[in-house]
Amino acid sequence: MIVDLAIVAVKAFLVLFMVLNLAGILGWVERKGSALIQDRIGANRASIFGFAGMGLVNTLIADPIKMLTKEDFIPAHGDRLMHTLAPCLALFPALVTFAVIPFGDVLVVGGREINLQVANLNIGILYIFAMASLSVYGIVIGAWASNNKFSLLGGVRGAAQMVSYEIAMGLSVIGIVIVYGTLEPQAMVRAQGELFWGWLPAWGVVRQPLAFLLFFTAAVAETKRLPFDAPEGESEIVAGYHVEYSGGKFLMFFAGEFAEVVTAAGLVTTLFFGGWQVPYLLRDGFYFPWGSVVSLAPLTVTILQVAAFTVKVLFFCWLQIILRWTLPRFRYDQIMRLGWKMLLPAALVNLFLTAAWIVVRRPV
Amino acid sequence: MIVFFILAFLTLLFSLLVVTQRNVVHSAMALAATLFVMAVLFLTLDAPMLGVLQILVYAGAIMILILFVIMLLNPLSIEARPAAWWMLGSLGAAALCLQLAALVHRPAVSAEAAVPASFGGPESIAQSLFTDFALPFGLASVLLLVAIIGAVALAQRQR
Amino acid sequence: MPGLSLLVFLPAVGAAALLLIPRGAMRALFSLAFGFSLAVFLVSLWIFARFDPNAAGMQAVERAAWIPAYGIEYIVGVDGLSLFLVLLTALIVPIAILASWTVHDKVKEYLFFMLVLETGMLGTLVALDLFLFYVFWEVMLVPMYFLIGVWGGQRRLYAAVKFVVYTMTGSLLMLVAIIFLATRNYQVTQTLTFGFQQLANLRLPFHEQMWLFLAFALSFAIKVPLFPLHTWLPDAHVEAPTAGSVILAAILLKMGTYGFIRFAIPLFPEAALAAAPYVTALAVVGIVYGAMVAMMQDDIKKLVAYSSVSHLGFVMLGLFAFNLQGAQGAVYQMLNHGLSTGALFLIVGMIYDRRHTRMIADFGGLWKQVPLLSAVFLIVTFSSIGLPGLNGFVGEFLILLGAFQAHPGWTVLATSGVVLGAIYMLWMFRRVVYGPLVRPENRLMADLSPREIAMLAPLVALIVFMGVYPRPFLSRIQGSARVALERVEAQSMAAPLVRVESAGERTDRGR
Amino acid sequence: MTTNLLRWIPLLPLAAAVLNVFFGGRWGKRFAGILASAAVFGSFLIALRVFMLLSPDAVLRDTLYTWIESEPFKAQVSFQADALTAVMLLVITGIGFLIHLYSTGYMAHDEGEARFFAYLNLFVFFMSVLVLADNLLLFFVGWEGVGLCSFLLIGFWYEDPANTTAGNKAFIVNRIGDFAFLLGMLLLFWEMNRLGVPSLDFAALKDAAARIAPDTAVLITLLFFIGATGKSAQIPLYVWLPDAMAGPTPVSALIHAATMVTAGVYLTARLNFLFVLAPYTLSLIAIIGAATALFAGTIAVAQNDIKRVLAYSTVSQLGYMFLAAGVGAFSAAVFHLFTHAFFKACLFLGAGSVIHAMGGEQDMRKMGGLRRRLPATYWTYLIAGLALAGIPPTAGFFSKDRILLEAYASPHGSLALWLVGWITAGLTAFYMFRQLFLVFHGTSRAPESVQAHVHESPAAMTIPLIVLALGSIAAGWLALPSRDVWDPWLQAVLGRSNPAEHGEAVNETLLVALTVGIALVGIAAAYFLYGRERRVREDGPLWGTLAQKYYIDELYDFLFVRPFTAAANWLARAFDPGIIDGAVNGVAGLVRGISASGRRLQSGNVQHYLFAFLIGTILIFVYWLRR
Amino acid sequence: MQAPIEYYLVLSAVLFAIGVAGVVIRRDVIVILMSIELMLNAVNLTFIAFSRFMGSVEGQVIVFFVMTVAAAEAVVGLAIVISVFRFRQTLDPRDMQLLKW
Repeated sequence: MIVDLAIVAVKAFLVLFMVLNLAGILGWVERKGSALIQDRIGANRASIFGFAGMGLVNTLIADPIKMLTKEDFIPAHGDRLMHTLAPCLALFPALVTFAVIPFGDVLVVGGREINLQVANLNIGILYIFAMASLSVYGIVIGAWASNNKFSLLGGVRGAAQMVSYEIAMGLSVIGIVIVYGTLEPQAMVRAQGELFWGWLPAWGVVRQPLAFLLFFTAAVAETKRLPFDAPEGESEIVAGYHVEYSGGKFLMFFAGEFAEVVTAAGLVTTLFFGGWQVPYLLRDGFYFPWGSVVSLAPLTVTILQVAAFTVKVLFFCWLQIILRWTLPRFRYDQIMRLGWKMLLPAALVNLFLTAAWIVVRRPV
Repeated sequence: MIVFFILAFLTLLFSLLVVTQRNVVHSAMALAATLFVMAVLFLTLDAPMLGVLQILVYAGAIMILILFVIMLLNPLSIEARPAAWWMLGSLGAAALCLQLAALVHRPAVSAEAAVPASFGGPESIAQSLFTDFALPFGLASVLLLVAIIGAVALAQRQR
Repeated sequence: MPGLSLLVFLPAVGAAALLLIPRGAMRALFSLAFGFSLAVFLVSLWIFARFDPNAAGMQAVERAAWIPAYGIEYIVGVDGLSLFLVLLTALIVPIAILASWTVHDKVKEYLFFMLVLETGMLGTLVALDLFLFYVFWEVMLVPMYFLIGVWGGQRRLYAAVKFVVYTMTGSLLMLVAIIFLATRNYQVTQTLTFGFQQLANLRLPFHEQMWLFLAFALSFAIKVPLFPLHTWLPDAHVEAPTAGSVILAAILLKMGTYGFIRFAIPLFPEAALAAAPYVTALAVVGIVYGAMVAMMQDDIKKLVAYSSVSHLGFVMLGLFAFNLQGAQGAVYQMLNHGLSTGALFLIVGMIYDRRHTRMIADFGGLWKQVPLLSAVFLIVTFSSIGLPGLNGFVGEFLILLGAFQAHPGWTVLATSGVVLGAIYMLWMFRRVVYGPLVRPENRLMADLSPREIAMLAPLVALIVFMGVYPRPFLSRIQGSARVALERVEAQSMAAPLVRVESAGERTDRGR
Repeated sequence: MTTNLLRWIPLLPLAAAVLNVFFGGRWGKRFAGILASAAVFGSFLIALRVFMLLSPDAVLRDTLYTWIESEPFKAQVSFQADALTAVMLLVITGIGFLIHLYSTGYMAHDEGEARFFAYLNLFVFFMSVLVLADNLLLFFVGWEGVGLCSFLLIGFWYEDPANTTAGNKAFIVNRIGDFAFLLGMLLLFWEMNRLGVPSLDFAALKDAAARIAPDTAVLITLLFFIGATGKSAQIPLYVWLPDAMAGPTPVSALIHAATMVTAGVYLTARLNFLFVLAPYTLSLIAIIGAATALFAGTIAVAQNDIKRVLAYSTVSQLGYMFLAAGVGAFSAAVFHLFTHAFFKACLFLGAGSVIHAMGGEQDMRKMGGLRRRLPATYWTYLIAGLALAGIPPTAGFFSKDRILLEAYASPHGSLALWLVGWITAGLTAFYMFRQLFLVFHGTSRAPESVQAHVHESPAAMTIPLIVLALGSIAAGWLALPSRDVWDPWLQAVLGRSNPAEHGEAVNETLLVALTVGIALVGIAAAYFLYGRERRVREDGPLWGTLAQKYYIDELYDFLFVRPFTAAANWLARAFDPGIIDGAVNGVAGLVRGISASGRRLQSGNVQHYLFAFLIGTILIFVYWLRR
Repeated sequence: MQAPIEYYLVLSAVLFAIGVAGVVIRRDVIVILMSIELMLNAVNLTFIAFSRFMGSVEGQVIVFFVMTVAAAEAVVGLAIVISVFRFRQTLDPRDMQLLKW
C-alpha cells in the first residue's frame, strides 16, 4: 500500500520537477529565441566567473534571484490576503493539470507494472477542463486585489477571454472524445497506436485535423500568449492584471504562464500527436509496415516512448514561443469575435460531422 | 473517516466565512473554497464525475460570474450588523438545523449498499441520464436557453 | 302569459324597451316609462277584478320549475295580504315617474332603474317560493342604491352605502335561514323544496324555530324599520330624489312588515309568540321615539322619515297582537301609510322643486301663495295624524283594538303616539303653511300644475275613500289574515295570553 | 222605527261645505254665505220634523252602511234620534243657522269668506254626526271632526302666528282628551266582548251595562270623563278655550259656547247608565265641575278682553253642567246646556257686533258709553246678561236654580257643592255686569278716530241677536216648576231623577231666594264699582294673579312642554345620531382598523418573507416530529 | 472506511442552516445569492450521500439537474442585481420593496 503511494509520489515529483524546469528553460528559450528572431543578442550580461552560457545564467539564475529578493509590495487599499493568494491560484491549476497527461506506456519494474501517468482518472479530460477553469481565479482576484484601474481592466479582459475560449476548447476536445470513446488520456494514447491502412499511424491529428487546429488556437488563447495578449497588453494597460505585482509573486505569475505553455503543449501532444506513441513501436520492438521487425528490451521501449513524448512537447513549446514573436497582438474585440464567431461554430460543425460519421460507420 | 472529518470541518469553516465575512469578495472566495472542498467530498462518496462537474460548473463558471459582477459593481457597502436581526436569524437557522438533525436519526437507510467501481463515473451517469431522465435533460437545456436570453435582456444597458 | 307573471315582468320589459330609445328624447323616454307603468297598473286592476274576495287562500297561482335540481320553483300567487300592496305599488310607480319629470340628468338610466325597482317590488310581493322571494328581495335593493347614490343630495353616497350594507347584512342572514329551513325540510320529508306552503307545515323544535325567526326578523326589522335599526331611513330619505323617497316610503318599508305577516309569523308560530312581547315593546318605543325625534327635526323630509318610523311602529304593534283586528289593522295601515306618506313626500318634493330647500324655517305663509297645494297638504297631514273620517284612523283604531287585547299595557303607551303624531305634524304644518308670507322667495311659488294635480288627485281620493268606506279592503284582507294567524292563534290557545270566555262565565280578567 | 230622514241632517251641510270649497270663491261674494245658511236652515227644518215625529220614548233609526267590520267587531254608519238627540239637534241647527246668518254680515268684507263658510258647514256636519251617532265609534268620528273644525276655524286668520298657535293648542289638548276617550272605548269594547256582546252601539251598551264588572265600569267612565274634560274645557284641560277666542267671533259663539264644548256634557248624558254604575266617578265629576265653575268665575272677573270674559264664563257654566251631571241630575245638566246655548250665543254675538262696531277693538278698557250708539246690541246684551246671572224671568234663572237645587237635594249632592255653586252664581252676576257697565255705560274711552265711525250692526247681525235674546227668556219656561215639560221629555233617555220625591220640599223656595239674592248682590257690587265711572284701581297681587289666569299656562309649559321638548331634543340631537348611528359607524371604523393593522404585515422586504418561510418550516417540522 | 450516512446528512443539515442564516441575515443581495448556492450544495450533498448509500445513480443525475438550475438561477439573479444596481445604486434588499402593498 505504502509502495503504491511512494510510486505515485515519485511520479508526481518527477512530473512537477520536469514541468518547472522546462518552464524555466522556456524562459531562456524565449529570451534567446526572440533575440535571434529580432536579430539582437539577447540577455547575456549576468555571468558567473565569466561564463555567461549564452544568457542561461541570466535568465535561470540572475532573474529568479532578483525577483525573489525584491520587496513584496502590496498596493494601498489593495486586499492584502487576496493579493498574495492570486499568484498561487494562477500557478496551481497549470501544474496540477499535468498529473493526468501520460508520458509513457508501462514501466515494468520488479514485477510491477507502473503506469507512466501520475493519476489515472477515467474522467481525465473533464479534470483538465476543471483545472483550466480554475486558472481564471488567479487573474480575476489578482486584478481586483491590486486596486488599480489597469489591473482591473486587464482582469476583466483576461477573465472574459479565458471563459469564452474555454468553451471553444471544450467543444473541440469533445470531437476527439467521441472518436476515441473515452475520457481517459492513457486510453486515448494507446488508441492512437493503431495504423490506418497498415502504414499511417492513427494519431488524433489524422482523425480530427480541424479539431487539432481549433484546440491549438484555443490552448494558446488560454495561456494568454501573444496573439491573444490583450490581458497583458503592454501598449494599452501596462502589464494587465499583474501590473501591481513584483518580486516573488510576479515570478509565480511568470512561471505559471510558462507552465501553462508546457501543459498546453503536453495536451496537444497527448490528444493529437499520439502522446508517447512512436510510430510502429509496440511493447516489444518496432514492427515496420514493410515487414521488418526490430525487437527491443521493454526498458528501451519505455525510454524511447518517454523521449518521443518529450520531443513532441518541446516542439510544441518552441512552436508557441515562435508564434509569440511572429504574430501581432489581436485587438480585444477581434479576440472575442474569433473566439465566439469562428472557433465556436467551427467546433460545433466538427463535432456534428464527427458524430454523424460515427453514427454512420458503427451500426447502433 | 478522518478525511471526512477534515473535509467536513473545512466545509463548515468556509461556509461560515461566506456568511459572516463583511467584505463581499472574501465571502465569494470563501464560497469558492467551500465548493472546492465539497467537490472533494463528492469524490469520497464515489461521485467523481459530479466532483469534477462541481468544480467545472460551480467553482469554474458560477463563481467567476459572481466575482465578475462584484468587480463590475464594486459595491463598497460595508453594512452595519444589526445585532438583534442577526441573533434572530441565527436562532432561526439553529432551530432549523436541529430539526433536520433530529430527522437524521430516523432509520433512513438500512444497510450500506455495495457499489460497483464505475459507480459515479461518466458512463453510468450518462446511461441513466439519457434514458430515464431524457425529458428532464431536454427541459434543463431549454431552461438554460431561457436563462441566457433572460440574463442578456435584463443586464443589457438600455440604449 | 298568465296574469301575475305578466304583472311582474312587464316593467322589466319596459325597462329593456327604454334602452332602445336614444338618450336625448326626454319626452319619448318619459311617455314610454309612464305607459308601461300604467299598463302594469291596468294589469293589477284586472287581477283585482278577478280576485275572489271570500276565498282566503292563494289565488292566481302560477307554478313553474326553475332550478329543479334544488327543488326551487317559480311559484307566484296573491292573497288578501299582498293584493292591495301590489295595487299600491302599481299605483305609486306611475305617480313616481310623473314626479321625476323634473329630473334632467341621466333620465334614461333613472327610468330604467325605476322600472327594474317595480319588477323587484312586485316580484317580492307575489313570490311564494322562499328562494324566489329572496332573489326579488335583493333585486329591489340594487336600483334603490343607484337611485339614492346617483341622483341623491349631498351625502348621497354615504346614505346609499349605509342603506345597502344595512339591508344586506339582514338579508344575508335570512338567506342562511331559508337554506337551513329547506335542508331541515328535506331531512324530514325527503323532498327538497323552497315552496312556502310546504315549508309552512313543517314542525320545528322551539330553539331552532327561534333562531330562524330571529334571522328572518332581523332582515325584516331592518326594512320596517324597527326602533334600534332605523338610522338608515332618515339618511336614505333625505338624500333620495323625490320619486325615490316616495317609493322607498310607500312600498319598500312595507316589505318588512309584509315579510313578517307572510313568512316570519306563519313559518315560526311558537318563536313569534315568544318574541311578541319584545317586538311589541320595540314597536311601541319606536312609536314614541320616532314621534319625539321627528318633533325636533328642522328638515321636512327627515321629519316625515321619522314619522314613518312611528307609523310603522303601529303596524308592527298590530302584527304582533296575533288577533284578527291587529293583523287587519296592520295590513290596512300599511296601505294608509303608503298613501299618506307617499303623498307627503310628493308634496315635499314639489316644494323642493320650487324652492330647492327642505328646511322648515325657510317656509311660512304658503297658504296665501299656493292654496291648492296647502289644502292637499292639510288633508294628507290629517290623514297621517289619523283623523277619523280619513284612512289613517281606521287602521290605527283596528291596531289599537287588537293590540289592547294582546298587550294592554303597551297599547296605552302606543295610543300616546296618536297625540305625539298630532303634535309634530301640526307643529310642522303651522310653521310651513300658516303664518305671514314674509320671505320674498315664497312669493314666487307657483301653485299646482296639472301634472302635479294628476299625481296627487288619486292619492287624496283614495285617502278619503279608504277612510269613509274601507269595507271592500277589509273584507278581502280578513280571510287571508285569519289564515296567516291560524297557526299562531292555535299556539296561543295552547298557552292562553287572553282567553275569550263564553258569555256565562264571569271571571275577573287576568292580564 | 227606521227612516232615511236623519241622514240628510248631516249630509246637507257637508254638501254645502264641499260646494263652497270648490266653487265658493268663484260664484260671487255673497253666494257662499247664502248657500251655507240655507243648508243649515234645511237641516233645522228636518230637525224640527224629527222633533215632531218623536215621542219621549221613541227612537228613530237610519242605517247607511257597514263602516268597519273585523269579526267580532262591527261598526256601522247609522244614525239614531231620541229625545235627547232631538233637543241637541235643535240647538245645533237652530243656533247654528242664526250664527250663519250673523256671519254673512260679520265676515262680509273678509276675502276668505268661502273657506270660512265651508269650515262652518263642516263643523255643523261633524256636530250633527256626533249627536246622531248610534254607536261610540261614529260618535268618536264626530267628536274628532269637531276638534278638527275648531282647529281650522280658530286658525282661520292664519296670517297671525298667535291664531295658528291657539289652533294647534286647541287641537292638541283636545287630542289628549281623545287619547283617554279612545282608551275608554277600547276597554269598553273588550269588556263588552267579554260579556259576549261585541258591539259599541248605545242600545247594546244600555242592555249589557248592568253586567259590566264594577271596577272596569269606573275605569271606563273615568276615561270617558277625561275625554269630556278635554272637549268641554274642564279643570285640567280647559287651557285651550280662552286662547280659542283668537278665532272669528261667530266661531266662538257657535263652537266655543253653544255646541262643541257641550259635547262632553252630551257624552255623560248619553252614557248616563254607565256613569250611574260608577258612583266614585260621579262624585269626581261633581267636584271637578264645581271647582271649575268657581275657578273660571274668579278669573273672568279680572279679564279685560271682552271675549275672554265670556270664554271663562262659558268654562264656569260648563262647570255647572258637570256639577249637575255629577250629582246625577242629567236632565238639569242638559236643560242648563239648552238655555246656556241661547244666552251665551247671544252674548258672544253681541260682543261680536261691539267689536265690529269698534273696528276690531276687543279691550274693554278702550270702550264705554256704547249704550246709545248700539241700542239693539245693548238691549239684547242686557237680556242675555240677566239670563246668565240667573235673574228670575230669564231661562238662566230656571236652569241654574234647578242645578243648585239638585246639587243640594240630590242623593249624590251635598251642602258644600251647593255652597260653591251659590258663590259662583254671585261671581257670575258680578263679572257679567262689570262687563256690561264697562262696555255700554260711562263715557267712551275709545280714541276719537274709533268713536267717529261707531255704528249699529246691519240687520243681518241684529236679527239673530234679537231672536237669541227672546230665546234666552222663553227657553226657561219649558221647565217651570208648575208645568214641567222638560223632565218628562227626557225621562225615557236619562231616567228618573226628580229630587222632588226625596228632597225636603219646604226649603226649595228658600234656595231659590238665596240664589236670586246673591245674584242681585253681584249686580249691585258691579254697579257700585263700575256703574258711573271707574273708581276701583285694577291692580294689586290678587288682581294680578287673576288677570294672569293663575299662571296656569306658564305652569303647564314648565311642567309638561319644556321637559318634553328637552327630552325630544336630546333624543334627536344626541341619542339618535350619537348612540345608534355611532354604533353603526363604529363597526365600520373597527373593521377598517383591523384591516389596516393586517396590511402592515406585507412589508415588501424579501427577507421578512423568507423569515416567515423559515418560521413556517420550523413549525411544520415541530409538528411533524412530535406526531 | 466510508463514513456512515448520518454524518453526511448532519453536515448537509448544518450547511443548509448556515445557508438559510446567510439568506435571512445578510443585507447584501449578492451574498444572499451565494447563500442560496450554499443551500443548493447542501442539498446536492444529501442527494449524493443517499445515492451512494442506496446504490442508485439516479441521485447523482438529479444533482446534475440541480446544478443546471442553480446555474440558470445564479445567472438571472445576477442580471437582476445588475439592473437594480444600475437603477438604484444599492444592493440592500430593504430598498428593493417596490412590490410593497
